[in-house]
Amino acid sequence: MASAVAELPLPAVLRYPLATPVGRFRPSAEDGARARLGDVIAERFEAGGGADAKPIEVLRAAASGRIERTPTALLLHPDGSAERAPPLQAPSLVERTLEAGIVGLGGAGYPTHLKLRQALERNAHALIVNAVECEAGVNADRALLNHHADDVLHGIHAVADALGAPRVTLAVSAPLPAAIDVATQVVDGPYPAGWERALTQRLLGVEAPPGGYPTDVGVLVLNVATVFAIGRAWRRGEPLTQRVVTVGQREFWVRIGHPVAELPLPPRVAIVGGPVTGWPADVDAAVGKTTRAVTPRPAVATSPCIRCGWCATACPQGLLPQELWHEIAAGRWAQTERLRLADCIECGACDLACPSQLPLLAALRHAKSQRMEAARRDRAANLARTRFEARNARLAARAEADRAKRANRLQAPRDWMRPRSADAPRSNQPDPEPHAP
Amino acid sequence: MLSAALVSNFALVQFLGLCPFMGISNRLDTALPMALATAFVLVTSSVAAFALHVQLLTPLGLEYLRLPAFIVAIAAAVQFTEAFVRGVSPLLHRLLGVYLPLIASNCAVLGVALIATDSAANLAEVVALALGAAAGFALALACFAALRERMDEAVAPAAMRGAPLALVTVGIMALAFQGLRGVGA
Amino acid sequence: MIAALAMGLLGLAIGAALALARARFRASEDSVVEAVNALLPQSQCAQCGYPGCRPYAEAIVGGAALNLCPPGGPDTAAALAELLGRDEIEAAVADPVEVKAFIDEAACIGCALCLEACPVDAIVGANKFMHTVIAERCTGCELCVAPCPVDCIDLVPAQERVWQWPRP
Amino acid sequence: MTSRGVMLRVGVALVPAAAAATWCFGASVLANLAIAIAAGMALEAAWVWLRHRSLAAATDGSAPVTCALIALAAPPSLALGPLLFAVAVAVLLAKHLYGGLGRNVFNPAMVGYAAALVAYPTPFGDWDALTGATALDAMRFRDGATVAEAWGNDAFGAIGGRGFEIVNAAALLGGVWLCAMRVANWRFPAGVLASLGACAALGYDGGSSGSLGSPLFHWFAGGTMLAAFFIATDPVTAPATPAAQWLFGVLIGAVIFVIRAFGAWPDGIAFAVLFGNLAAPALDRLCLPR
Repeated sequence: MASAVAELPLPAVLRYPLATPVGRFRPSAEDGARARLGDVIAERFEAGGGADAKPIEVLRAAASGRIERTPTALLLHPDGSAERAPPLQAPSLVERTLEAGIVGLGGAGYPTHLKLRQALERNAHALIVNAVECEAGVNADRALLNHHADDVLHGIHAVADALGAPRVTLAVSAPLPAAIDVATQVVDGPYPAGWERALTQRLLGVEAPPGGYPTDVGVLVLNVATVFAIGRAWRRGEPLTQRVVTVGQREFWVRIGHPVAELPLPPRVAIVGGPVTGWPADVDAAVGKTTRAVTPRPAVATSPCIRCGWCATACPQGLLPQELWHEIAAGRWAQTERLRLADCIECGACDLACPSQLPLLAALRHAKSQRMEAARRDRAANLARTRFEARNARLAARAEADRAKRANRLQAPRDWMRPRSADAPRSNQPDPEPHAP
Repeated sequence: MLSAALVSNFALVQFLGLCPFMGISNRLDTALPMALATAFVLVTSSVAAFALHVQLLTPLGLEYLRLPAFIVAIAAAVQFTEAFVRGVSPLLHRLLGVYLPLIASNCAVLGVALIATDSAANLAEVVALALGAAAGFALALACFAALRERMDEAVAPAAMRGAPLALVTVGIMALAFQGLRGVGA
Repeated sequence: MIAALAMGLLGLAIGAALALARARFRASEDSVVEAVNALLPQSQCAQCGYPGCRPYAEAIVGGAALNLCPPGGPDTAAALAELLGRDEIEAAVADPVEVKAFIDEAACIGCALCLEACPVDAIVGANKFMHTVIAERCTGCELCVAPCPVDCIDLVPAQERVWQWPRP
Repeated sequence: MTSRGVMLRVGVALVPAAAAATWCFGASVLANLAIAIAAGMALEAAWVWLRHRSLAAATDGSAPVTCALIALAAPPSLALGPLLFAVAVAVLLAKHLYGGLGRNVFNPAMVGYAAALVAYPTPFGDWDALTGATALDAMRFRDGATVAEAWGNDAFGAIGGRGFEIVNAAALLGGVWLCAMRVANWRFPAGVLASLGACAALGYDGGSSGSLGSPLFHWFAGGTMLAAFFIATDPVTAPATPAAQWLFGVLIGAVIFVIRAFGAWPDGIAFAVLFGNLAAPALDRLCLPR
């Protein structure tokens, strides 16, 4: 089946914001330089990495054109040329995945090469390809299986070969119309059935440790779009520059960096992401690697929280979103910690359950990012404090040593001028010890 | 003892000692130590007052000195508590501020001491009465502080924020305690 | 007579007991200073007017204003007010702009004056050698800027801030 | 489902109890219901209008539910004054002074009911124009008669009070439906009924003159089912952690029993629920892991 997923026309400008939820990109392309389709234009490093750190994610141009650098984003003005960067070369799958700029396309955005490496280190025995659409109305994963099953299979084989011979399972939310050469399991259930922890538990009966990931128990879970991108990168040497996105009701091939404002949607009502986990688009928002959908924003009228607790029933982590909502509003951070705010996986199940239509997910996300920033500032303060105290101790020791030396210097000539006997008093005087009672 | 704790709760039924009740109940983490401090003073001072009354004042025929003697005993208990809190947690001492020495003027304390010497026959009864009163006061204070944390004053009418709404809340709590009227009678 | 004697003795006994208790629980403000210091950003920038974060913490415990810490910003002021149970912060504090020192290495003459000035040893280098700032350790305190004889140190916006989701 | 949908379902679940009460106690129940609901909605609309708030705050359906609960908990012969007093206290003092829906810390219906009960004690004991006393009163003030002897009194029916047992059964029906719909949390009624039953069982010795009534009697007397399924389940004023929810129910059940057995009021549900409310936040704090 040829590409039945339509491709959106090239926009006037592609936009790559530098600050993203997973971290900050450092531009590697100069202002005004020309980039070819597939050239590396920005890199992301591990937080706190030094100057010689290796990138953990690369961003590649989705078209050929001129680069413009702004303080907050890289802009690419396409010139319509079809020139491409040379195909990817890295010989190992892990390296190739990094080279292609592939991250968890299901939404997490975690660099896939890191996940692959962890799976290899732990001799993962199972691979789950996750095509369980989490949110109603988002069909990007399904479109890939329907129209690009061959490349998905290539990706599956590439990963399976790298792992040895894992047990491969393709998890889908509804039976596929055409058979595919992989063990397929239909996973239905209340949202968020496609959460990788829940999926591992359900398909293989193993549970990731609290705070850990399925890779910790030897299970590699990859989103189907990620697997597809791996297939493309491994088989054809193509980097990740576009993805299938549900725009409104339909699926399109959209270039990474496509401005949300130029998508075929009514203006200024878009939310980036699915109807549940999405967030209202800024004027300058763009489709990113993890954007699975851009959806019209439903008009909602909220009413006050009545603490009905439905969000708590819906929460897959067993949190109490209603209590968190109130404690966040009151700014009682110690309480949010007791309520395990950091354990929220941002699935938005609470939003779906809330009879008052409250933006619980947005509040939780906001509070989580605030707490993470506060924790970072605390760490920085602690580092500065220990260094400051160490420096003070060093300066004090040096001052003490200087004083001692100066005192010595003042004393030395006197010693020298003294008669010899005084020079070594200890050897001349009898040891006092034997006379002690 | 249960009667002292609930049926004739000092704060909510007899409306004694409302000053710390209103003043220190903004936050649960300061209200709890305050409740404990008050409870401690209540118990020690009523025991001390009872001992003074039986061992010193009555044998010497000085019952008319009861009030000053009790007040001295209470003041001493408060001073001791203050020194203790300051030594254990200077931060807490700072947070409780003026309310800590103010326990001395908490009429619930003198009230319990007086009631104890009037009605109790022996030390065990005094201890039971004081423990009951202390537990009742501490429980009411803890519940009230937690309630105030749950209230979102920002959405209340401007005129009601702060003390007015707190007083309404105390009133409704007192209404609940009215329900126990007749119990134990 | 007996009355006065009894009350006097009572007072004396209680006074003695209390003196003993006070001696036993010696008051120390150190833990309060520590708690306050733990909330300060430790940039050691002295912009508060005290020679470092701990001196400011001591001053706060002694009654100084809570709004003197620019690197901490309103969050720090609020946290201090919460800790100490103070109701109001003297005046609004501006949101902090996090910066890092950056040495223009082409202009640096290797005088080592900034090394001396840095309170957290975040600058590496030696006499006659070019210096550079270890960004991770820099607190953006600005103390290295004034001593530089060739003005080769700039403060650039820091990039460490964690992604912030907007308030709904 | 929206908040309004929640309130609508609570209202539907109250229909059996209202119908049973009308059948047992006469049409004045319906009149009380209508008056209370109309007055409550009018008061709320006036408050919202005077404070220049959106009218949506007066149409969320919570006021009619509150007022219906007051009307069903109050005796049918209640005069207009006490009824309107209860409604006004509930809607204005207990709800809107705290900032409206979701912000109150006490169940408005029970604040109104308890306030009216304390202000007008006599008319609230007067449930039945014929006997003048309820089964709960008859059980308490029976001058040393055994339970079996007291049962000869007109106030008693088959298991609870005459009429009350039918109303309670109807409320139980609606309440179970509410729990099945997940509108009400089953832990609250389970806690209340278990605790009330356990207390009653402890105080019941098979029916001697000192006995305080069997668990079955207490379940089906007074406003037990109304309190357990419709009032204690008000999530706004109840705890959120499961353990605290159990404790909350148990506390309410125990206080109901203590007031019924030893107290001076016709029934204990209102005070018991207020006790639960005032302890709810503290219970939540207690039950959260450190």
